[in-house]
Amino acid sequence: MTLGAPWRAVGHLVLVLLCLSMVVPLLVALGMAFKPPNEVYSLVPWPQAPTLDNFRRLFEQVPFHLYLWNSIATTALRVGGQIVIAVLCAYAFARWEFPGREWLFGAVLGAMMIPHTLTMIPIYMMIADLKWFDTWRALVIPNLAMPFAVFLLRQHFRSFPRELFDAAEMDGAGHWRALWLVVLPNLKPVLSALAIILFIDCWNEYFWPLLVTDAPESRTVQIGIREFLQADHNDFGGLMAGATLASLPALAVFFLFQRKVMDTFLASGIK
Amino acid sequence: MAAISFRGLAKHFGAVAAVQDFTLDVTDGELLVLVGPSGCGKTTTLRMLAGLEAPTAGEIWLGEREIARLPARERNIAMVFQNYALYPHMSVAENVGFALRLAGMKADEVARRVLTAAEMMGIEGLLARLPRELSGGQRQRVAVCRAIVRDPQVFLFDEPLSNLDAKLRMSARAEIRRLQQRLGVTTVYVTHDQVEAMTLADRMVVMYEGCIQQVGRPLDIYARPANTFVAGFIGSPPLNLLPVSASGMLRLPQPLPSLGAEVATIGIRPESISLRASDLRRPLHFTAHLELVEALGAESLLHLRLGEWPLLARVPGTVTVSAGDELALAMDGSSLCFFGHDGKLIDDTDTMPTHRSEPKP
Amino acid sequence: MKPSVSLAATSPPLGATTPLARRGRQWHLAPFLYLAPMIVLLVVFTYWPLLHTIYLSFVKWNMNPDQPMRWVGAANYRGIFNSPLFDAAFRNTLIYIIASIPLKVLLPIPIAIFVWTLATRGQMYRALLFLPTLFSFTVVAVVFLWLLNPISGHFVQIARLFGGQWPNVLANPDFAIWTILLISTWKVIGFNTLLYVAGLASINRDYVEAMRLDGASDWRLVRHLLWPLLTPTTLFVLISTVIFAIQQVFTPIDIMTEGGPQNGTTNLFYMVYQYAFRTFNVGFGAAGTVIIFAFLLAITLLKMRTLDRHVQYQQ
Amino acid sequence: MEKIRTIFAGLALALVAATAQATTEIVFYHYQTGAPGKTLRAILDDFQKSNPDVVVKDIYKHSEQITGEVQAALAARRPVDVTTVIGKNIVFFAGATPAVALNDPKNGDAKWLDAYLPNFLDAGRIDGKVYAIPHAYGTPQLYYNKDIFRKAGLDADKAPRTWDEVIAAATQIKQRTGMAGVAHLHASMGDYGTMVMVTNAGATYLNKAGTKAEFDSPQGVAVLQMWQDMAKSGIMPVANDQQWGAAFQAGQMGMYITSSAALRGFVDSAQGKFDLGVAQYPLWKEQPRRVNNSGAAIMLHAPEGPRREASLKLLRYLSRQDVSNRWSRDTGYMPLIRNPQADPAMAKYIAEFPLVRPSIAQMAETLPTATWPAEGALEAQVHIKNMLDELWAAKRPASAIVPETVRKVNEALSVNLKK
Repeated sequence: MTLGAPWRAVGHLVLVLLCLSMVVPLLVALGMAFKPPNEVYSLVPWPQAPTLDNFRRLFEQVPFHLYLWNSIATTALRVGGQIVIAVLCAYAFARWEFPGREWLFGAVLGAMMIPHTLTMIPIYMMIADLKWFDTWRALVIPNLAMPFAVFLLRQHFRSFPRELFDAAEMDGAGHWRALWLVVLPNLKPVLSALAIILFIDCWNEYFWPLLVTDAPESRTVQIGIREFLQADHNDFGGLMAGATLASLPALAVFFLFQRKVMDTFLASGIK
Repeated sequence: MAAISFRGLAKHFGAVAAVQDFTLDVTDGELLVLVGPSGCGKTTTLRMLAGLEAPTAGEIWLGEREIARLPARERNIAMVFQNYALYPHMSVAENVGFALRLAGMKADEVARRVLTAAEMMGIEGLLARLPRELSGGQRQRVAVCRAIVRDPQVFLFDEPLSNLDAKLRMSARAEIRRLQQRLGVTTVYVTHDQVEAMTLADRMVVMYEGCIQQVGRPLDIYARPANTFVAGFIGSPPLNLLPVSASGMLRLPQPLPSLGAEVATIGIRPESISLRASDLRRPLHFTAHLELVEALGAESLLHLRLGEWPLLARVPGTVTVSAGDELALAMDGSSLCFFGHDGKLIDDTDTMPTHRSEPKP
Repeated sequence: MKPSVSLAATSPPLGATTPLARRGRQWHLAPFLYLAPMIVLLVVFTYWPLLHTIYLSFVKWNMNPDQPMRWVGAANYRGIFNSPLFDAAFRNTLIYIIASIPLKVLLPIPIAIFVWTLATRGQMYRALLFLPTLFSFTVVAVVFLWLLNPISGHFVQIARLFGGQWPNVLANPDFAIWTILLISTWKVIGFNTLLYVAGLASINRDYVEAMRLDGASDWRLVRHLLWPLLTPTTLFVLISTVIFAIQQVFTPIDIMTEGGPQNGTTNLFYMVYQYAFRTFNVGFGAAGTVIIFAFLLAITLLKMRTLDRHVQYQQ
Repeated sequence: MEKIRTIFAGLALALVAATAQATTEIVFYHYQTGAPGKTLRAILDDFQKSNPDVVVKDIYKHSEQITGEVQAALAARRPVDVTTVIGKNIVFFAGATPAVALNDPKNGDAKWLDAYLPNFLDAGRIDGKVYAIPHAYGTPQLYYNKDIFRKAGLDADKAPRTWDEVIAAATQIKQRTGMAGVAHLHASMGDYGTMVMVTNAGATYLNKAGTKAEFDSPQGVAVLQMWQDMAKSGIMPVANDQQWGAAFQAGQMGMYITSSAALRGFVDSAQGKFDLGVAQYPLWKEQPRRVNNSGAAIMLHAPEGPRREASLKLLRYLSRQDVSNRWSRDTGYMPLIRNPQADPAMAKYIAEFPLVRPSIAQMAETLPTATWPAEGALEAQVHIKNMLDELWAAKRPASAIVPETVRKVNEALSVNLKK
């Protein structure tokens, strides 16, 4: 599909402006990461006397490498688990009629309406009973159920061509192999988008990790960053340096999956 | 290879009966066509045979196995889908070999069989392509190839030609027929296109509203439609159906001789009507008003009006008439069909005052 | 009209039907096995805590394990409803939700379609639009606090350079909520665009070409091909936007306005957070959580009702 | 025989090892990070060196979250021994958590508490019982940009002493340079800022029980009217603490009144950019200065037994003058022990770092933070925050806004009186 030239011009103009509005604030943040303390508050977005001090402080003041490792490992475990569990669940809802289906789906959707931040205290007490503090388990397991991922996937499973399910079944694939060999390979764009969403969500989480981790050895990047934003002791240079470093893995994941999304996007043959 | 036997098969979707009391035997190696308008239950029947739909009641025997409750993969049946259902993310070779791979066959064996099947379908040059890189006709061949590579007991075709253009459809039709004859695999083929059904079938099953209307060899059905539905569905153009009150205008003997039941509807083959001048052998004469002529070259379709009833006649293309004419027509009494008030064929024409031609084979 | 071939030797008795109940057990169990992990996790980590929370909403307890919980009935709910924050929080919650629909649900659609028409060449746009999503909202809020600083902020300085004025948006109770809304839109727009692009990715471009050849206008293409195919994604984005609209603005509210000026930016979620984590009124916090749950459930059910019908129709 | 002897020897060794291992672990919740975090750990390490039977496990929680985290930990019955508690929550914590009264005879001789400046210690005293000792305390003071002063034609070496002088200087800055003149922190929910303002003017912010606001007195209304005028005349652009702090550190604002704890950061950001001046909190109409401390205290939650013993040992250690002064020097928090300059290290530090002098001088004039009761506090603080917003919007005078706010605050707090 190609738009007419005037519309294309308008589209490009709007998008360029929009992208600028995205990039400028982030450049301000990036510039701050390289500024010495006496420049942090200056209006000029780039540093006059660039320094890596903020990054050095990041690793000196907090064990940032440990935080990074914990974040990467728990995020990978969590996102992987979330996707698998949500895929299984959405597949069941999309594929079968069974007694109580609507009711169960309502229960899964309903769980989306419960803000986790506000039910943290009971979960925290559960973690205390389980003695899971300072473990990856505490960071991963309570957050494995992602109702909204089920919702997203069900929408796509439902619009998945029925014939392909049937063909797979005729070819001798049971529901299990049909899922992994036929359905999922064709939903790569959605799965990639979902992976990005879940990654970002997990990577940026702050309250829960702070609540269930006591030792630096089990803490995550966001805690490390927020330590620089503290009443009376704001260290914006350190904050921005941390934010910059913390967004690098996210950036990598995005571009990795972006490729995936793109490949399937061009190769698309369904529908 | 195997024979199939349906016993009292039924499928209900909620309160709606999609298929009712479907009982039928299919012989080994036969090509059976299920034909009927959309929603008649033919596809549901096929899907139950495939194992994609669980029957509400009844049994399906494949050879000596009762398979109605077996999962699809344990039935050894292959199917070609209407939209081909090729896996978009797999190459042609992977698509064709998928079932074999799932069955745990070794890779080189899979490759060998895929190649053999592809050669049979003439698509060996396409094996590395993805489905989206194929034309409609090529996709259809791949779909058939995927079915034959498994060497199944039964082939199922679900309107496999409906997405092709008319020309391609004809050649594909012939090819499927040849292939089936060569492989000799019992085949059930679903279509809504009666021409396709007629040309392909060893036997065909006409379905309507979930019930079998008639089963038989195509020409038998054509000649003796079991009821007004079949009569109106089969043939191109189909049988003219006129109420018995038109018999006067047709100059039929008054009253109609007793046929063992009271006649409600009279069926007239369009090709059994001819211009009186050109065919004096036909004993029944009447006149009708010509409203429209459709000249198809070898033949012409005459849209006639007989009093208040429309009537279609098929005559050789050499006939020269023009709309508005009042035509004197002749027809052969032996080709008339009579249907009772229940719509069923009154299967006795001996009393008609005419010589009878031998039933066509 | 009898079948021409008889299979008398092997054929089963006519009319022998098998009741449905004989269908294999595993057939029935499979969906539940697939559902099990999700359901178990939700029961343990969402619904049980919710029940606990509902219980806490009827008691007075300060989290001191040595002090008994005192049953106070609906007193906590009365307290919340009478709170000076409630009216403003409720009104703002509606604003956050309603205004989010054009900004976060609809706006990304034309962007996604435009980017989609560019195919690979749109990649740069998508990457740039997505950048804000990668940064934690804390950092984003801090940066915007800087940009909007009425004394030394970039906006005010640039306006001054051109002899103009920059309104002190965060100090104005009418503007502040829109500022927060725009910032949260800024944060998620790329994200939602990506979702739509993923939805569009499943559209076969051949169809588009075919429609083109049929002489369909851009508008018809969008209306009759793209939009119907986007409805499942739209429904998803809509529901999740509605549900997360008030949680999502938590960080900017907390860092930029603390709910002010004059309660102009607070919402139910922030109010409940303040009760539960700032003044440790467990009962009020729990009651507020239950209210939010009921509120979201109500609008979602309402939306689902009308929209599901619409989507079905479209499909 | 040989074997048995070896076994016995081994057992004996194990026994010795076991007694040596009989240490007590105590858990210390705090929100110190960065340089103050390092200092805290160093002090704890030194304490462990002199008390090898005690291990202090320090747990960092963010200053915004620490109160909730400690509550949650207590509710989940996790070990909590020593906790850092934000000043305004002391009363709430004393009532709602199993906090230990430090001067309870059960906890031994309470003389060590007398080392603290009595006005600081009072912040933790409820009905004669001391529940909290001063820890990370700050006092509000005036920071000013000497370069801007000079540019505006003001004497950069003579900081404004009273509010009248502050307003005059700010007006002159605004007129001569076009820059923002002055701002006064409001802190979370406007609570602390309002408290300091009205208390210094001679009004009572909250009564001692924390159940009644009383700043609708003439002094209270007058000083809040001044705050409104600051916004109205444009010498104080309406913003929040973060923005004012950023503007001041960017060299765009003449004066900023905020906590002494911000000194280190301001010195760093002024480095090579502008000349930073520090002065005491401005006087109101020549009345004696009365400002409330900001920051956090330490409370004791350890259960009776070895953990309580060990925790008390730690608290006593922290109250030693040299330790307290080291804490102050390395973090920028106020020195908390009487007569800090008697310590030569402290005297030297003050001599070498003149900017710290105003806060030292102001120590004696610092009052305990007003603390909020358990219920109605959020509603009351919301009313106060809304009052500030409305004052600065300047649609009605303070005389209309303040009494109305006080009435609403008291209505919200009245739940505490019914009991």
